[in-house]
Amino acid sequence: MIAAILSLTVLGAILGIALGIANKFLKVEGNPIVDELVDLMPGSNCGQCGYPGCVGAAEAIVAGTAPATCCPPGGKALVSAIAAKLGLTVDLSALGDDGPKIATVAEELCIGCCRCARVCPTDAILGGPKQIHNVFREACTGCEACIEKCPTEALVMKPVPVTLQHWVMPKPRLA
Amino acid sequence: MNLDTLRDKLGYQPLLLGIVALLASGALAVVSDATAPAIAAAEAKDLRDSLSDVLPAGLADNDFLKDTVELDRDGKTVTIYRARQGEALKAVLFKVAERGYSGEIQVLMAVDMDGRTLGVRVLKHTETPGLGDKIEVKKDNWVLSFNGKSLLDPTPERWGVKKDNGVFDQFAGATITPRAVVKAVKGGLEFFTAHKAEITGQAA
Amino acid sequence: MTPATLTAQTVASPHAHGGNSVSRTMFRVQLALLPATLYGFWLYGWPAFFLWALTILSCVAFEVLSLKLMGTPRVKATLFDGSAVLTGWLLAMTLPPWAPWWVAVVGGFIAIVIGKQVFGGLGQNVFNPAMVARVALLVSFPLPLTLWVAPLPMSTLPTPDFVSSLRIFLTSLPVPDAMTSATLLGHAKTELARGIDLATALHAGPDLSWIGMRAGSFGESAAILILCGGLYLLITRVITWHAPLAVLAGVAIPAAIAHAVDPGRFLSAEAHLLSGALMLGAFFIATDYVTSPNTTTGQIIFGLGIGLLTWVIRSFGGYPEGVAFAVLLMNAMTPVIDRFCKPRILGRDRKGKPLDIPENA
Amino acid sequence: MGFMNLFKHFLGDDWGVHPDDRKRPAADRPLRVMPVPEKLYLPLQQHLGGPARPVVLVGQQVKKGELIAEAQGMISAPIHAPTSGTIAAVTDITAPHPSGLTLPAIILAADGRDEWIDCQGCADPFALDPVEIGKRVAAAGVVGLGGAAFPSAVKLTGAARSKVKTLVINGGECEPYLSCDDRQMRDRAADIVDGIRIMLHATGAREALVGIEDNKPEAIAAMQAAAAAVAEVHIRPVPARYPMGSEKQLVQVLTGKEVAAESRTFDIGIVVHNVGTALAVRAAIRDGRPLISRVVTVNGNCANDPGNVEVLVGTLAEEVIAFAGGLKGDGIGLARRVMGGPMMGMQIPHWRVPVVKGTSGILAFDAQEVAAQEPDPCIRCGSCVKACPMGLLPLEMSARIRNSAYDEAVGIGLKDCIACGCCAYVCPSKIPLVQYFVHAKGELAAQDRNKLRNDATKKLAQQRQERLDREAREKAEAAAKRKAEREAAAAAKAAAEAAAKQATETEGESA
Amino acid sequence: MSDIQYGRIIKDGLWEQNVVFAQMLALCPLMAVTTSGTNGLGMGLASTAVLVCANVLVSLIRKVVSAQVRIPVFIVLIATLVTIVDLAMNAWLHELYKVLGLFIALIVVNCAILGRSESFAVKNGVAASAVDGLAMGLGFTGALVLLGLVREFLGAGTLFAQASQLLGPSFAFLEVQVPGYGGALLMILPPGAFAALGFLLAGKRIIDRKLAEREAASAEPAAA
Repeated sequence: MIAAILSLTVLGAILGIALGIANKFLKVEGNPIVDELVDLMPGSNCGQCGYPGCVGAAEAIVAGTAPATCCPPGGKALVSAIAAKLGLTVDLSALGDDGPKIATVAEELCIGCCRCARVCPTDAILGGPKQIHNVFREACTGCEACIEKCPTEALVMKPVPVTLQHWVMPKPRLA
Repeated sequence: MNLDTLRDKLGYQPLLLGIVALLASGALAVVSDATAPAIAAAEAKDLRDSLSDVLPAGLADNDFLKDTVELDRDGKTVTIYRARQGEALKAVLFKVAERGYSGEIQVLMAVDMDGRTLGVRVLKHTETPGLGDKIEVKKDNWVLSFNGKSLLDPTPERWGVKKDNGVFDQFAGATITPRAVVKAVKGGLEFFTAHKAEITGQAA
Repeated sequence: MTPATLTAQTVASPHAHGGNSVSRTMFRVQLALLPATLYGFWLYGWPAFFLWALTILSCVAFEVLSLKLMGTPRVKATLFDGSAVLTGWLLAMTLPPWAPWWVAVVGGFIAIVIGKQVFGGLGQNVFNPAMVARVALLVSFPLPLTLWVAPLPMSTLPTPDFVSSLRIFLTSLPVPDAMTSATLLGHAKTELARGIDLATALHAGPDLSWIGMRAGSFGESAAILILCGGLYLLITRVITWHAPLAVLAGVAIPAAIAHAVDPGRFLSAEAHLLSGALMLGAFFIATDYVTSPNTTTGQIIFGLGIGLLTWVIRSFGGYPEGVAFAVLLMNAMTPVIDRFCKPRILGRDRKGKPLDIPENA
Repeated sequence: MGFMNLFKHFLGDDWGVHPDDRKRPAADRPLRVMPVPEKLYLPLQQHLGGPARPVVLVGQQVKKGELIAEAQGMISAPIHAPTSGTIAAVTDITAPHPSGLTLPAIILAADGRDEWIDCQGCADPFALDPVEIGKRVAAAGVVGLGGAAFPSAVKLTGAARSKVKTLVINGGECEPYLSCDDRQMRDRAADIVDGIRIMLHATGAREALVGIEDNKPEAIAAMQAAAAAVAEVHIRPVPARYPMGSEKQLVQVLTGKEVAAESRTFDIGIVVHNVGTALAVRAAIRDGRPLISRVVTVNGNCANDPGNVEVLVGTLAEEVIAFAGGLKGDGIGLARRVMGGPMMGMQIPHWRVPVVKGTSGILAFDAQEVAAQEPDPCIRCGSCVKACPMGLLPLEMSARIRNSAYDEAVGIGLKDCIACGCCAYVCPSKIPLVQYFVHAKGELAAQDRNKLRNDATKKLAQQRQERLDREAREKAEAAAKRKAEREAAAAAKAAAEAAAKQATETEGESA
Repeated sequence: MSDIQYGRIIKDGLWEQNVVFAQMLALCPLMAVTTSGTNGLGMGLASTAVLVCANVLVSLIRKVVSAQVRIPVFIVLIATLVTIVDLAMNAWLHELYKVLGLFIALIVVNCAILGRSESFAVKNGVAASAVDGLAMGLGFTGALVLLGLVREFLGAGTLFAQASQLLGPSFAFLEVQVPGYGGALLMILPPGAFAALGFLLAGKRIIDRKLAEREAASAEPAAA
């Protein structure tokens, strides 16, 4: 009986040492999943999510304090990618997303004030003072940061036009 | 003392696990000690109950659990319990086993000194429920049909199920199970006949 | 015209179709089953017909019920693809000819609801529904499922007329002993278990017959007619030869070897080939599209597996017949076989690496 | 299905499909030449690669064969005026594409005179340097006429560079309904053989193998007669089986060599060209004429008078059909409009779509021909696996794409799919397999584009941050500098004052 | 820890987070034991006892246990508890032990118990953990009994066979035998357990959906 008690106790102590050592030496620093999410995100640090940049949002999503749907420029595609990565179920229908949008300048309204160009996180708006501005379609991430800065409402979000190069054959309807 | 800082210290883990193991094994030791006599008593009662199941009431007045002899049968030790009335040996009880449809069937049988079965019970089996489990006395009276049978009654070629021209019934849909039990009982009787001298202790 | 209105109806190539369809395939299989079925009616009389009709009917009924419960919009289209009828038909072929009515109904439920719809309906089931039902029935109700009636033209008793047939079918009264008979496999198993040599046992036992003059399931008896149906399917390209031939070989080869070694213990290859559900299994069950591998190599492995397992179960197992168990076991292996037997992609080696470019081409 | 096919089926050597070829009677009707239409619509991208850039202005007069748009980039082709006339507009028109989207095009109003510019022909092409031939072919805007429209000059010069030994000429024309190559081989066999010889010269190949499906006996006979005197050109009948005209399959049947995945025929010393391309190369070299017309098959149950028509590139399909006899009952019963063949061609939304360089057929199908039906669930019959000429598992790929597991589909061979349509053709459940694959390929390309875009965005954001930091730093530095200057000035001033004070003090002291 | 909603915990244990029907845990004892309603009941009650004790103990020591060794500690605790229950039953409830004996040891590997320790007891107070253990245990018992009854009824045509052996002779009235029905043996065999569990799971989902619909329907006029 004594032998049984002793052996179990010693076994427990030895296993405890092993676990303690394992914990010391096999610790994983940082959270690799955050880096993976950052890779998925638009990366413009536009701040619409309310977190300090895309890294902040990724950390918040992993921690569970922010919903996967918090990134408007990422749209539906980003939400489903995040959901797949984290194994979440997200109600996509609630997300009023009708495809990616970009900012466009209504040339007759633009007064060339340069305010929009100053806030654009990707320098996608081009134009000097007193000149009509233009948006680089390829550089705009659709973050909408410029929209409220425009004094004349010359900037509007419009869906990205579908071209032959960007067209994708629709998925067949499910049988 | 701050537990939070202490918990991550290297020495804390073996200490904690060691204490838990100590407490657990200690508790088990206490409980085991406390229950051992009760368990032994209950198990002895079980065995006595099942033995007296096959033994007709009033046949024995000794504590046949204590009056045993151990014999070797095909490399396995068989414990034989002897029931006596006064000094006269009235019956012996022992277990036999046979492969059934799915695994071993353990049969307990009581044999009187003339080589007649006094009773047969299936102790343990893994036969298909609802099909082969009619060998249990709880489910069916079938095992009672062995009562009073001996190696000469019926004759050896009639020691089988009806399908094999024997005298014992088989159940619908299952032939293998009753066949195994019949074989076990027959084997038990043969074993008894072969070792009668040793069992009764006359050889010794 | 705006692009939006145009993109609504985009259709990819090809703009032509070979004309094959699910219902045509199912119809051809049923056509191939017809000769053996009609012959079965003649052998076993009206009860066999009732069993056949009710099995199919209950399969179709459970199919409709499941589709309705699941709210599938395409009830009619799914129903008329003929797959439920075929499942019921195949199941009926493997049942004892005089099985009572409730066997047909319970069988239909197991085949369609548990064997097929629970997995997601046509094309999604892992196991052959008819075989699932056959095995479930056999395990659940061993008694009525192992009661074989001798073919009537062979029996001494007169053929039951329509009314008494209906009574046999609906009341599940025990069949008179004079009409029952053991199957060859069952007889061999019982005698072997008693320790009687096969050579002696088969003297008194049932004969082998290419034309079904022996006890057995209602649709399996006439090996020759099943074979004809199978050949029809081969010629119309509904099936390929790989799986059936592999099944037959898988049984015949080990059987022939074992029989040569110990004829007193093992049945001959011929006895195995002409017994039980082997022919039906080889041509109609092992070739089931849904539950068999996609590639020809896979089908050969699958068929050999069924054959070998059938022989093992028949020779060493608890049940006298093993085709249904063997099919289910190999069905479970199908995804694995499919994973490892892939066709070689043109321009790549078997592992999927691009071929080496020859130096001096 | 002949007996041989059944035998092959039993052996398992059964890739591809044997569709009813429906080539006759259209193939047997003589070639008709369509007159110049009023207006020609010339999309700037009629070929694989970068779109051409217009070099004409609206209102400018051009002559037949004049360059109106130049090639842009390494892989591209120029476009020439198919007739003389005035440039009416440069605008967007409906593209010959299943999406029904628009693409930019030059619209040319014909003046009816059909005046050629001066063509610089060459009497003896074999005296020309192969590189020069390549340049002339490129300048003539010749692209592969089999359907893919890959710029031919790129292939010719590439073949010469990689020391190709065998030139395979694709006369397979395995697509049902189409007979434009068949017709040209019957009518212009000598010219084709001449074109092949020029190509042999240009590529440096030693021999040319012309593969022609055995369902075109007349074409085989004509070509054999024309090539009888040319030792290095061999006419090789091949069994009629779709997709025999696919590059990798034809090369394997003709030479027994297998083109490795992710590489090209060059790597095994072979280059493949279409018979129509041979004619276009001949015209470009011998006559100096650019590619401005092609032969198109008009066919389908709805076509009144099926046959082959030689039309100018840029002619609307509508006008081609009208010239070729119109539609039965003015299009009643028309179920689908297709450009190209039935197996790989594309559905077009209406007939006002121009014929481009790669257009091989204009097909008007009735409902019975397209056999469009609601798809049934997959029954895993494996027909598609047997039919796939590439050895893929279409049913497995489509199941994965259905669940949007595109990467898994790539893992089991999606990238090797040639979209030939055999799988969908044989599928008893009528599952639009090719549509799944095309969708997945598009989706993957879109994902790649998105990734590139994301990376670019990150770079932009980073650059902006650096710029802002730099500006802030410069500002701070400037401020610091100014401050330092100010302080220095103040210190100097103070020092001067102190000095002055001291001076006065000392003066006073000394005084 | 004052805002613990006991109603919530009980509802979770019995239905929403039911060990079997929602979490799909403890399937091994589930399949092995549920050949009859009686077996299911016995196993369920024994598991409940262990579950409550384990939850209470884990909750008591939760502040002392460090993350690195918590799993071995919990396992040792649970194994000890089960062994004590096993010994005690063998000694003092011998008749019951004869029915359930084989299955008691199985409770050690019942992942539901470690699961509750890990997910609930280690984060909550003693009282809440005890309630959670009880609710989860009763939910588990309910599932076992239900599955046992279904299998028993379909497979053997009886209900609560041998209940009097477990609960005492006064419960003999529970034992029901369907006359004239031999039973489908498959349901008693392991495949039958899977099939029956599958249908019960489907049933729970249907009920949940109906409940959600009713909730939505009753919530709508309130919102409007």
